[in-house]
Amino acid sequence: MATAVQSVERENYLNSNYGIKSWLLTSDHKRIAMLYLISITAMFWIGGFFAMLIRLELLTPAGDLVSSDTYNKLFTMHGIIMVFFFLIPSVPAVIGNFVIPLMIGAKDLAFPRINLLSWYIYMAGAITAIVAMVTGGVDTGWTFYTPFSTTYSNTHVIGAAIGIFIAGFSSIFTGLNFIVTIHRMRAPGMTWRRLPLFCWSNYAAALIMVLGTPVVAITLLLVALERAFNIGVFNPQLGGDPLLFQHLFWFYSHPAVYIMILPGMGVISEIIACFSRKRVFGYEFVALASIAIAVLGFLVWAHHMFVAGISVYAALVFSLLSYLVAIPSAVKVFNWTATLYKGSIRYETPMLYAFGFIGLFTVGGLTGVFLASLGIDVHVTDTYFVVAHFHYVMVGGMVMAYMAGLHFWWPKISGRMYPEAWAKLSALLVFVGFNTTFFPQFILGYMGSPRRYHAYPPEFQVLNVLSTAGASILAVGYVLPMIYFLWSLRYGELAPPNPWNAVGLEWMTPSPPPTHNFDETPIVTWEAYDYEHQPQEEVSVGH
Amino acid sequence: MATSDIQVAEHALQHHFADMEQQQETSTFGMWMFLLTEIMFFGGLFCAYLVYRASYYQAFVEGSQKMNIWLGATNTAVLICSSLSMALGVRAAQMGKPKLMAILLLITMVFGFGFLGIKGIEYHEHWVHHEFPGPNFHFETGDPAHPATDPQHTQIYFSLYWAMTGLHAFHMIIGIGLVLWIMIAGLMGAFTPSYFTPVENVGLYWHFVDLVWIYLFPLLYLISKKHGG
Amino acid sequence: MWKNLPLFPERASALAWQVDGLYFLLVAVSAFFTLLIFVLIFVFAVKYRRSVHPHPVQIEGSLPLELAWTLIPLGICMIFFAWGSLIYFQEARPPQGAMEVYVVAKQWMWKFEHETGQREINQLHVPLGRDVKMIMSSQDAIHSFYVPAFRIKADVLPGRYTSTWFHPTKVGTYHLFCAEYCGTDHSGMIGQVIVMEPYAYQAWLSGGGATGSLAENGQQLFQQLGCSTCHRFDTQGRGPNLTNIFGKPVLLDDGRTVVADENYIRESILNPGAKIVSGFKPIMPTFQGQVSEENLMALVAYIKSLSQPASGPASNQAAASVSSNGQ
Amino acid sequence: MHNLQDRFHPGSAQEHFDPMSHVVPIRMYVTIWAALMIFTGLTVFAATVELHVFNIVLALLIATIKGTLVALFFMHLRYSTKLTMVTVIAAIFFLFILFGLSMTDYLTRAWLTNTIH
Ligand code: HEA
Ligand code: HEA
Ligand code: HEC
Ligand code: CUA
Ligand SMILES: [Cu+2]
Repeated sequence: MATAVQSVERENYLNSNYGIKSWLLTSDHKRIAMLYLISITAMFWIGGFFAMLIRLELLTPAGDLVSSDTYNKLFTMHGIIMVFFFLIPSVPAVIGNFVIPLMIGAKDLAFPRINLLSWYIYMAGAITAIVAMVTGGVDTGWTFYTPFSTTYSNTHVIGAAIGIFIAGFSSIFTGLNFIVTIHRMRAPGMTWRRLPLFCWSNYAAALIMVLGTPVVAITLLLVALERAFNIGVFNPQLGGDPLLFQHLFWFYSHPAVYIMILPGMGVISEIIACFSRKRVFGYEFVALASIAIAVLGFLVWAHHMFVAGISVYAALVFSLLSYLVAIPSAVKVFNWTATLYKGSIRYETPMLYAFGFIGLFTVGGLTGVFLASLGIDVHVTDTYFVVAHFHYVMVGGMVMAYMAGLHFWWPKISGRMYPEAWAKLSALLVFVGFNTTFFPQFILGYMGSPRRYHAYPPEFQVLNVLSTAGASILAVGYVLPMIYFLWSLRYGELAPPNPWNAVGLEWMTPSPPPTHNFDETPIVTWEAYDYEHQPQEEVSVGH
Repeated sequence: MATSDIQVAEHALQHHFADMEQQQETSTFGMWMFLLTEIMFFGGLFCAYLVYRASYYQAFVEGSQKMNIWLGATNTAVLICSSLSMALGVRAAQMGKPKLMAILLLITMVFGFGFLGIKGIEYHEHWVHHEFPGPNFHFETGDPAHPATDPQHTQIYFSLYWAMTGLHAFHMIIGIGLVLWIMIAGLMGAFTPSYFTPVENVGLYWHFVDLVWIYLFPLLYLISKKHGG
Repeated sequence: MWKNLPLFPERASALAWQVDGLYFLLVAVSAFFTLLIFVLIFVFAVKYRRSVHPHPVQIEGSLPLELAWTLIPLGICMIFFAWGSLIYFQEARPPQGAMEVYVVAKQWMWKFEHETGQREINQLHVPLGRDVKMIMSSQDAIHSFYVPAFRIKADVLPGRYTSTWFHPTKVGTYHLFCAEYCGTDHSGMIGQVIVMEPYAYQAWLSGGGATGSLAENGQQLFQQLGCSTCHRFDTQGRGPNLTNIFGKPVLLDDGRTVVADENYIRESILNPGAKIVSGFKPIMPTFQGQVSEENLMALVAYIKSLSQPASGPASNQAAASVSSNGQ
Repeated sequence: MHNLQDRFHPGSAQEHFDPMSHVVPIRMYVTIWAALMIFTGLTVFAATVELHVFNIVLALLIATIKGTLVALFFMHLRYSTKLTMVTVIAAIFFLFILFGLSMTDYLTRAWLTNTIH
């Protein structure tokens, strides 16, 4: 820890200037990342709070805690907030914003002011949605299916739809910025084959953001228009086809689930390599798998509509294509596992989360394979099986990866170390709590318990109680990091530039980095994850 | 390159780029990425159009016969002319002639307003004939021998017509604003032959909006001249 | 204890076995891969921990391995795909001669109408061992007809018919759920499917409640609404003769041919202009807003009964009564 | 600085940077403009002739030619980098995925009833 002391006094992005204005008008990607960090954390608490109310309601079969209308609003707002305002911006807008320019040796993203604009747009969307929620809420489900959303719901659908519409542009601009940055701003020698896998996977996610988000934006706009002026585009009473809405919605929202996992996969690649001190096994395949997922992800959307009344032949095609998109994910999982082989493994908190990610994503992904099978999906669609599937990939996958990444880059971001023992405890709580919450839901789902049910038949109670119990453990697991991260800002040990002895340009600059990232533009002469030539730190047996 | 040129260029170089070339290529690429998102944005509407037209062709034919082809064609021509003046305006910027550029951009804006004016006349026509979707929608072919076969789906045609042309018109309005902005900036000497990226990007945007109309025109106005029935 | 904590749904249809079979296969394969990954991670993490294995061995990658873990999962997936699709196609094609039940879903109840005219709400009685086909439509939002014990589900859409079918194999009372979110009381839109021995079912049928078969009702409506003024049972009418059109291809004015299924008849009544029969003028008025969803179903059932008498005694009867009434 | 740049943009290094290099003669712009006007007339005319399905085919063909002209010349696509080309192609590709896969549903919905009976 000899190097630790020098980093405090140095001018860095945090202390370069002070005052609220210097933050709200910044165009520094690192500060913008912090703005996102604060806002999406707030959204996560709101969404999590709704989740806890959902779980409490489901303790008993009768709908006794809240009214059915309230319940419907709860899961709708939980879904909307978690998906559009937390998970989609989570890894890209916070961690990606912070580390991508550092990783490629750039001074900033290609369009710093657009980056700031993205955050403002995000805030505008979030506030619009929250206002819609506070003034009455929405009860359409996060999927806004017509004609319920356009004709029968009497809640603030337009407000919520416009909120998401606005936030969509934030996502579009972030994606655009990432793509242009990764194409145009790489430091000398940082070829595509030397690009960290985190950049590859964010690049792939950004492709989806720019290609898919505009479609859902226009679709939600049509819903708002149809609702406001009673024009007929999707309304069956006016001759429209409600399934067209579903097609357009899922054209974005299926690929969007890969926006919600690809950046997380990137985090895992970095961490696995670092803590086993090895180049990621099959680097090219992992990189290409990201692109393959992004492209193939656009071909499978109607697997959400197998019982919706689409043509059976179309269902066949979409089922087949859904299997194809599962393969590149499998490739990644196997390559991560192979990376561990003959590595030199340390169990720091980020690595524990990464192990958790691989395991839970595998379960979540494989149950996605169940759903892609037509015969099975007919039985389990719209049941808790689906709920369990997507929480496994989204919470067990992406939220785990986000936590992993936060811990991994926290020393770089804050210049302080987090308390390792507490962090390990919370990782364990999250893992145990998560499985207790969501594994029972697979069983519930196959038994036929429908989702979005405020009250349910009594024979499903035991499993529901288990699930609620798990959710409480999970909540503790999430509250802990919140506390110790804040604590560490003040009391944490000072972080050296490269606490994990990792390879990567972001570790070659001080912690926290100076405003312009690098004193001079680095020139890259080594391959990605070149742990072979990275001097080894002395083995600390303590871990 | 005159020295003042270089000064402007130096001034315009943002800190995080290595040089003007990187900056210029980056922002042009960014603009094209943005246009890609615009294509997908309109794409959702085109997809809806395709689906309904494939299913309710006759209703769409009857709806499109309410379009004033001559106004539509004139508007197409107006837009093409505006594209020409825009292209020439970018060229003037490229050659370092800010006055000429301003004049050409002014012409572009005039065409832009012309387009919106004509579109407004058309909108008015449809409005008074109740060809606006919603509770007041009412559709008649105007030919007693051939009553409307499927007014319900003709309404969908009109919904899409208003949505697509409305979104397009909205883009035009933004486009005019952007042209005005670079015109003023140009007159104030913001651009030089080595730095005119904003002009170029606004030009790209303008041409893109023109390009969308090139498809809207045949799809909405020219479905079939044959009379319904 | 297991009474309060069932872990597996009941199996009460011919199809349930097939779905479960595929499910077990999927569970087995998934368990295998999950365990494989967990065990490998665990073993590597312990065996190569920093304290005992301080010097990692750099390995670039391996093409054969990459191919193996691309192609093997792909192969396995193709089995899932094929099997799943086979089941799906069975679900999509109701067998000939199935007993038909008409379903109207609305916020928040299920209305059933048997061919014989019995109506029920949130309860459906069916005989053991018969194929039962549901012809369903919604009056408002989208709902979904879901009977876990039969492993079937189908969305019920406004503005159009969808269908599903089952073959009950076990007497009992089973959950019926609405599985597509449809508003406030979505979770209250539940009911029961009661599978009875055939004799018990007959007894239930004769227990009354029926006011003429569905087709008979349809026939009355056909008169009342004035359909019969144009649609006659000869070639003189201003509209086509509707005898024997169901299930047959219809040549349209614009040269296309469509098969006259339930959805076609429905559209012909509500939106006659959308598809004009070749050789006729588009003079038929729309009946949108004039016939309720139930009456529409009666009309459809009646027009169907004018065609092949294949679907059981009920429609036989109807067809017979029509021919005597027809002149 | 320049040398550095050249090394990390190997693609763009060959053509030396010169913003004046895309100045297109006015004649070219006017020719394209004239072509666009003629095609507009043509498409209006084509609509008045009954060609059945080919009406739409022809209309879209003409629109595509016009669009291509605008993109290639007015938007300078012809003179721009490969990356820009790829961007445009990607947009069209994904647009067609949206259209094509949606239509697999709409165009085959009737098949099942057609085969049952
Ligand atoms: C992060 C988000 C995320 C991710 C990554 C995925 C990944 C996948 N999803 Fe999931 N999904 C959702 C989020 C996500 N999903 C959401 C939110 C919904 C519900 C929306 C709603 O209705 O509200 C949903 C719903 C959903 C459905 C519709 C269910 C229904 O409503 O009826 C389907 C159907 O095919 C599906 C399939 C898949 C598949 C095949 C994958 C694949 O990509 C998974 C690939 C991964 C693996 C396969 C695991 C690793 C592989 C191995 C360890 C090797 C062995 C592999 C084999 C032998 C195959 N998902
Ligand atoms: C990113 C996505 C994301 C995330 C992170 C989560 C997180 C969680 N979700 Fe969510 N969920 C969705 C996305 C997500 N969900 C979506 C898209 C739906 C579908 C919506 C729809 O049907 O339209 C859904 C639906 C859904 C349902 C089904 C509702 C239904 O169909 O009726 C349930 C039920 O258990 C559930 C539970 C949970 C739980 C327990 C968590 C936990 O992981 C949450 C953990 C977080 C916290 C617990 C917050 C931290 C702690 C506190 C706030 C302290 C406690 C404080 C107080 C009590 C004051 N979710
Ligand atoms: C004013 C006359 C008229 C009335 C009243 C009328 N129809 Fe029709 N119907 C027609 C004509 C003409 C056609 C053929 C042209 C078309 O398809 O629209 C037709 C077609 C149909 C078809 C499609 C037949 C085929 O061969 O494919 C059905 C089904 C039908 N009508 C049912 C009904 C029903 C049910 C009613 C009453 C609720 C009704 N019609 C009332 C004139 C009428
Ligand atoms: Cu009806 Cu849910
Ligand atoms: Cu999906």
